[in-house]
Amino acid sequence: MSRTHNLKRKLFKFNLIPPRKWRPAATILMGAIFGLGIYMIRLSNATSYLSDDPQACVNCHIMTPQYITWTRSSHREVAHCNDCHVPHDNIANKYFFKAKDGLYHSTIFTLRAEPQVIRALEPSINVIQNNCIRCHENQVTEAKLLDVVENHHPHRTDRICWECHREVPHGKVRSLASVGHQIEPIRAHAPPDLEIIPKWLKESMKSKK
Amino acid sequence: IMDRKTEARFAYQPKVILEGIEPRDSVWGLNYPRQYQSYMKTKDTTFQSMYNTSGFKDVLDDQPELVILWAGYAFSKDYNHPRGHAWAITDVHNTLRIGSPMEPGDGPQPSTCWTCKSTDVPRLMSEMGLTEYYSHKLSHLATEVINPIGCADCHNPKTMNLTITRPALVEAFEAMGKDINQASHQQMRSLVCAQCHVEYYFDKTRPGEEDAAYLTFPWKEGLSVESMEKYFDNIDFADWTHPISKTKMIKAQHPDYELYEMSVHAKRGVSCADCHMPYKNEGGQKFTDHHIGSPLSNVENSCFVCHREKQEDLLTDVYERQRKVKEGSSKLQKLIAMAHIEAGKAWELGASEEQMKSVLEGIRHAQWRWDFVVASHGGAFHAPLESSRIITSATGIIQEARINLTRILADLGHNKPVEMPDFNDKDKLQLYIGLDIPKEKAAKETFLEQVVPQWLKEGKAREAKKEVKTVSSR
Amino acid sequence: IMDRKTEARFAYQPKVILEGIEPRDSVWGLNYPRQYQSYMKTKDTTFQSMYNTSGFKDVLDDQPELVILWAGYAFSKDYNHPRGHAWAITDVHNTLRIGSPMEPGDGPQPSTCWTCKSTDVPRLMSEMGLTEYYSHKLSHLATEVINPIGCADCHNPKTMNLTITRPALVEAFEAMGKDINQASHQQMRSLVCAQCHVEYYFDKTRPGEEDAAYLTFPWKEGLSVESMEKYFDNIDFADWTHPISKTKMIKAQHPDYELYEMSVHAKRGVSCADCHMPYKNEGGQKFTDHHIGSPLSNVENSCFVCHREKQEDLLTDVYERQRKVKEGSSKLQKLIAMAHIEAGKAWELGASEEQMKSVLEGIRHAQWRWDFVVASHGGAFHAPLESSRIITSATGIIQEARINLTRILADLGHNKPVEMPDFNDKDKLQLYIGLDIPKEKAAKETFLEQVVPQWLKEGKAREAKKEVKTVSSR
Ligand code: HEC
Ligand code: HEC
Ligand code: HEC
Ligand code: HEC
Ligand code: HEC
Ligand code: HEC
Ligand code: HEC
Ligand code: HEC
Ligand code: HEC
Ligand code: HEC
Ligand code: HEC
Ligand code: HEC
Ligand code: HEC
Ligand code: HEC
Ligand SMILES: [Ca+2]
Ligand SMILES: [Ca+2]
Repeated sequence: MSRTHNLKRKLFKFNLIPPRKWRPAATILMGAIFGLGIYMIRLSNATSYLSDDPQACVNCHIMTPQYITWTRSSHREVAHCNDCHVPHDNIANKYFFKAKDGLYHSTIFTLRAEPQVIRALEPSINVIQNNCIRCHENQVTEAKLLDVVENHHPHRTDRICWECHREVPHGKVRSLASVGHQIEPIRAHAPPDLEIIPKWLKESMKSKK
Repeated sequence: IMDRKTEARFAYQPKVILEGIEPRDSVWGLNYPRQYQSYMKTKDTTFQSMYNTSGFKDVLDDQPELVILWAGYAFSKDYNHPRGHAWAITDVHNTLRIGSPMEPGDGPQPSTCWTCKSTDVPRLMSEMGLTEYYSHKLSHLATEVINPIGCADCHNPKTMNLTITRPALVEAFEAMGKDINQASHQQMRSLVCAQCHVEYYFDKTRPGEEDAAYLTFPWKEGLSVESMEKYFDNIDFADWTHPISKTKMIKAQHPDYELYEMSVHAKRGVSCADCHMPYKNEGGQKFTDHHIGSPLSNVENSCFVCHREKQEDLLTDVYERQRKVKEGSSKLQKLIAMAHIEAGKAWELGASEEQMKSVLEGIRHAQWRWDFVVASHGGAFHAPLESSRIITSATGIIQEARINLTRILADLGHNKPVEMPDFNDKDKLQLYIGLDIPKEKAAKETFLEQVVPQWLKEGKAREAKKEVKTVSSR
Repeated sequence: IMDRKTEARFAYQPKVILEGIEPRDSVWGLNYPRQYQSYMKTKDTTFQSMYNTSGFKDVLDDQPELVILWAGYAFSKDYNHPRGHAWAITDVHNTLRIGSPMEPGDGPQPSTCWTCKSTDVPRLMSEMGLTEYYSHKLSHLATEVINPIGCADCHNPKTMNLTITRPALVEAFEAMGKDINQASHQQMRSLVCAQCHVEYYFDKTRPGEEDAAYLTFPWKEGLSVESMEKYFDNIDFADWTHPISKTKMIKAQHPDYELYEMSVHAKRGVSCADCHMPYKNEGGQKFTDHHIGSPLSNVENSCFVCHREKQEDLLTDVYERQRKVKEGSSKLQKLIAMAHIEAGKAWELGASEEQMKSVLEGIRHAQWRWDFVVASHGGAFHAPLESSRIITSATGIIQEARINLTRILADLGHNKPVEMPDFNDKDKLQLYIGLDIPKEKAAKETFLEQVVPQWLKEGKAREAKKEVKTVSSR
């Protein structure tokens, strides 16, 4: 109990360390994680965390509100989690950020140290903001489109996008308690025989009487 | 990790255990009060938009010429705009289309009619077997079918996952060489609706099941209006023969899913539930709004998710599209009505089968195409261009038929416009085609007073015996 | 980013001073090389999409029945798909529609034809005055008009702001009770195109200006096809009388702006330039791509700004809409061709004016509506539903006319289909309507060899006298 408490304190400290200094620490922790064994990796679907599948994120119940809100958003068909939450300026940065982030999240999660209401942290705010701009650059920067939205230009340069676009993509209300059932079957831990047609119907269709 | 995953799915304490096929929404509602309460709002019939309505408008009164189009078929007696799911059973009882069956086995309609009206249907199908279920009269099963469309139609009671409970959809996918089990969650958010909001017919030719009115979706050749037309032509199918023009007709019923699939929204991955069941925020809780009805009563939750336009602009978007499509279809239905009567005149004057062959084919195809667009109440907005394309083709076809008819009539000595009845009076038109509506209405009244209450009483008594298991408190 | 924007506008030191109306793009190009170089690419005719093309496809060869529709009018001789702006002058020289005017004053077409073809036009208008400019033959001004559409048509040389240089557009706004000076920048990005890509006619009835073919846009009653039809009916206008059916016809020319205005893109504030002149990034410089042509050659810069879909999906979006609209219009144009010939037969057999009145009105309106949709080369994508709606209405109208014709013909003893020429052979159809195309082509050849080079030579000599002021280096 006290051991875990210590570790949590350390991690908490890590988090206060400026991002640049993360690199060596992250590298060491990476090694430690590998040591935890195949079972652990399988169970937590750690490998899927490196993929671009949004379902990877809902491995943690705690991501469920974000997942649910995103599936009800205008971005569902056009932007997956990683399109917003991972840097897209270069490949190395992308995976470094992912590894760092993934490690941090999974540790907090396993330790049950997560807050009721998660917030995006400063480094990740930058990442997200850059991604908004990455996709919407033309809409928000082109002289000709400035006309469509009054004052879009001055506004968007000194604020973050979702100060105004508060519904994009998670909506305003998204605490763990605010969203109800996640009824979409999560592939990672759904029974393999999960099927859309109920058993009684399959049987009636077969038996033909 | 294992533990916490399951937690995510069952954030609420269930109050009752849902066992087998539970047809009563009120029981499900104990576990899921928000969804239940919003679903109960489908009873509300007050919302009115420009063309559609949840107010159960009498379509025949509004567009009396339809009486001619459907002469000889039950739709010429009574046809209404739909209203909420909660009314599904009541509206079947009320409609003149089912007659007034005083005894089990009476009445014109088969048990198959119930298929899209009630959560009792999956229960009955599982108890009786499919063919048996399809092989009765509607009146035979009337005490069994008392709960309107509800939770059990779309949800797996254990996981609450979306599920398909109607075999016709599964079989239609099979006929197209597809496996519905491969459907993604997003597709399921439309496919649950596609169990009912689709074109269908009763197949009475299945080998060994000839007594059944087997519910079938004619999708084998594809979902387009031409593909289904080809399907019906290939099997030489007719819902009925038109008594005036002698055409072998095909009735199109609400192909909302099929037309929707041709739309840009569908192409972009938008599902029915995105608009008709948007996510809603109530008291800090988010849930899927089960008040299924016109999204126009709720633009902020439905359209605004993707379109940050003025509400006014989104409303006019819908109305403009509906207006443009209806301009064509309203014109067209009058032309088709005239064609039936002109054909009737030609027969009267002694036209030959040979002469009339291509005319009748024209009427068959034009009315089928017209109906496809019009019976899909959402189609004019869901897929405006595809709707309009179909209307254009049907307009060409019916007028070609009328050109032929003009020539045939001239041949038979009648080289002038055929006299038409008054297309603006439903009552007169129903008389014109030989219906005695006052009589049918009187019978209906007796039936609704004497028979229906009895059906419901018996049904409720049966249900009362079924126990509801509550979850013991921890 | 702010920086970038100003960079785009003022990245270049002006090299020359643009004075008065400078018709030569090459001079403007010294100051704005990127815009100039991209504009010069409008010469490129290699891009091909599904239906439209910058390759100058011969439309009559592709759809020979149009020869019948336009019989008696120059379009039956020659009509091509458009190509880039750089070709505007060349294509006027080349077309059989202007004949082969060997001397100034020869030929069928008025000077007004030049209005939408050249930067010399604003110059001439300012020099000659409007009425005078409109009062000549095309051949009179042929040595004056040698530069195709270019910078001076859309830009104020001092500020480079967008500007309107064609009076017809200003007058059309006035007629509608609107002031074009109130147009926003975003609207200007469409209105510069609306100077030319619009329906027009030549008004020869202006009091005191009866000698002029005064370029006029028929927008007084509104921009819809019905409003303009009403406008033309009110003033009893006809472009020509059809020699076969004797119908007083209205020709619709490229109402791209008007149809576009009925679209969802227009409603959302998207302008022509957003798609046809997207921003482009070249060597770190952003500028407006002046290679005006099909946006499909450039989906990444045009559509992607607003739609992050697969390129493939955006292409098929366009093609699907075009296919659905063209399905209806292709059918329709054959029906109209038949109506002309059937009406011809009726006259031949002695039909009376009285009998034919409503038939001719039907043909007039149906062909006008058809042409409105088809002449707008972008319309099938710009406003697919409005296009389809118009096609539906025209299909109804022409078939009604043909029903009447069938009855008239039967009355005159001809109760069977009228014999039709081969609709698949342009040459035969041109012969059928009495054209001697080989002769016209031969004359054209002589004209292009002997006259046109002379026109251009004179024009260039005149221009060479005009000095270009360079900016002294700083
Ligand atoms: C279109 C961009 C976008 C996509 C796609 C996206 N997010 Fe977000 N996400 C954001 C923004 C913006 C915030 C910050 C919201 C705020 O601070 O108000 C955020 C915040 C978060 C947070 C912090 C908690 C919170 O709610 O503020 C989590 C966790 C998160 N997202 C997870 C996810 C997951 C999981 C997915 C995929 C299922 C996803 N995101 C998809 C933009 C996106
Ligand atoms: C192993 C469990 C787990 C997985 C898988 C997971 N997360 Fe998290 N995530 C957490 C926890 C725990 C927190 C809370 C951290 C805190 O606020 O202290 C969190 C916080 C966040 C935040 C807000 C903090 C920040 O960095 O700005 C974002 C954004 C986020 N997650 C995105 C994602 C995305 C995107 C994915 C999938 C690619 C994902 N998460 C997968 C457990 C997880
Ligand atoms: C991977 C690309 C991508 C990223 C990243 C992205 N978007 Fe979008 N966004 C899109 C596309 C594509 C659409 C258009 C969706 C449609 O057609 O309805 C869109 C639509 C929008 C809209 C209009 C619809 C609405 O919901 O109001 C807004 C506003 C918007 N995005 C803001 C943002 C913001 C803010 C961010 C960052 C938090 C962001 N986007 C990140 C691709 C992206
Ligand atoms: C001060 C408020 C504000 C900020 C900050 C802001 N926007 Fe906007 N944005 C608006 C308003 C207002 C509109 C127009 C209304 C609408 O469409 O939601 C708009 C419209 C848009 C649209 C077009 C939406 C559509 O429906 O087509 C996009 C995309 C967009 N913004 C993206 C961004 C991005 C990316 C950022 C950050 C770089 C950003 N915005 C920052 C206020 C803001
Ligand atoms: C079991 C069959 C069935 C299913 C499943 C079903 N419907 Fe219905 N639906 C009906 C019937 C029957 C009516 C007409 C009821 C009446 O008028 O009595 C109806 C009516 C409607 C109406 C008209 C409501 C009004 O107020 O005018 C809408 C909209 C609608 N359904 C949409 C949907 C959507 C969206 C789904 C899927 C999420 C769906 N339906 C699933 C059978 C079904
Ligand atoms: C494949 C599913 C399906 C079958 C089978 C079916 N219906 Fe329906 N029914 C619907 C749907 C969906 C609606 C709502 C349609 C709309 O949008 O108008 C509806 C609406 C109705 C209504 C309310 C509208 C009105 O006209 O009053 C009645 C009554 C009705 N059906 C009776 C019947 C009868 C009788 C039969 C058998 C002949 C039948 N239904 C077979 C799906 C079905
Ligand atoms: C016509 C189909 C249909 C019917 C009937 C229906 N549902 Fe749903 N239900 C849906 C759809 C679609 C969703 C959204 C699923 C998703 O996006 O994951 C949903 C979601 C839910 C959820 C998940 C939580 C949420 O709010 O998204 C619950 C719980 C639920 N429904 C309960 C019920 C109950 C209780 C009833 C009966 C009173 C009912 N449903 C009737 C189609 C239906
Ligand atoms: C889940 C997202 C989503 C929802 C909800 C949604 N739309 Fe759309 N809508 C789209 C997309 C995506 C397009 C296609 C245009 C594009 O690619 O940007 C579109 C296109 C349109 C168009 C242009 C198509 C046409 O036929 O001209 C209209 C109009 C429109 N939507 C109106 C509405 C209205 C009204 C509602 C609510 C009843 C609505 N939409 C709900 C995503 C959505
Ligand atoms: C993009 C939003 C959107 C999507 C997606 C959508 N609809 Fe609709 N639907 C509408 C609108 C808007 C109307 C017109 C409502 C009105 O006129 O009041 C409508 C009308 C209807 C109606 C007629 C309701 C009445 O009272 O007449 C039915 C039935 C319907 N839709 C069913 C469906 C089905 C089934 C699907 C999926 C296959 C679907 N809709 C997908 C927006 C949508
Ligand atoms: C001064 C008259 C004029 C103006 C202004 C004008 N156009 Fe044109 N445009 C023409 C003519 C004439 C042609 C046909 C040239 C030919 O085929 O010889 C043409 C051809 C085109 C073509 C076909 C090109 C191809 O490769 O197939 C497009 C697209 C086009 N214009 C778009 C526009 C747009 C967009 C604008 C405004 C930004 C515009 N035009 C402004 C007269 C004009
Ligand atoms: C109001 C502007 C306007 C006027 C006046 C005008 N044109 Fe055009 N012209 C255009 C536009 C715009 C196009 C490209 C149209 C398209 O999309 O097909 C065009 C295309 C052409 C073409 C190339 C296509 C072809 O058929 O070969 C020729 C030649 C032509 N016009 C000749 C003429 C002649 C001759 C006249 C006078 C009778 C004339 N134009 C009057 C605007 C105009
Ligand atoms: C058919 C109309 C048209 C013609 C011809 C035309 N332009 Fe433009 N031009 C535009 C439009 C539209 C814009 C975009 C203006 C805006 O949004 O502010 C533009 C923008 C520009 C700009 C501003 C910088 C930029 O790239 O956005 C320059 C400089 C320019 N044009 C130069 C020229 C030159 C030089 C020529 C002749 C070679 C020319 N234009 C011909 C319509 C035209
Ligand atoms: C400046 C923004 C912008 C540009 C550029 C743009 N669009 Fe759109 N498009 C829209 C908007 C806004 C809508 C309306 C839907 C909505 O409200 O989200 C729309 C709707 C559509 C639709 C649905 C309408 C219909 O007729 O069904 C299609 C398809 C489409 N666009 C294709 C394209 C293609 C292809 C291009 C490039 C040639 C393009 N768009 C360029 C903004 C744009
Ligand atoms: C939303 C994007 C968009 C807008 C806005 C738009 N167009 Fe287009 N336009 C297209 C597309 C796509 C085509 C079809 C090109 C093809 O088939 O290759 C087209 C075709 C054309 C054509 C026919 C070109 C040819 O070679 O046949 C003309 C002319 C044209 N547009 C002019 C205009 C004018 C004038 C406006 C404004 C009034 C305008 N367009 C607005 C996308 C657009
Ligand atoms: Ca049917
Ligand atoms: Ca004209």
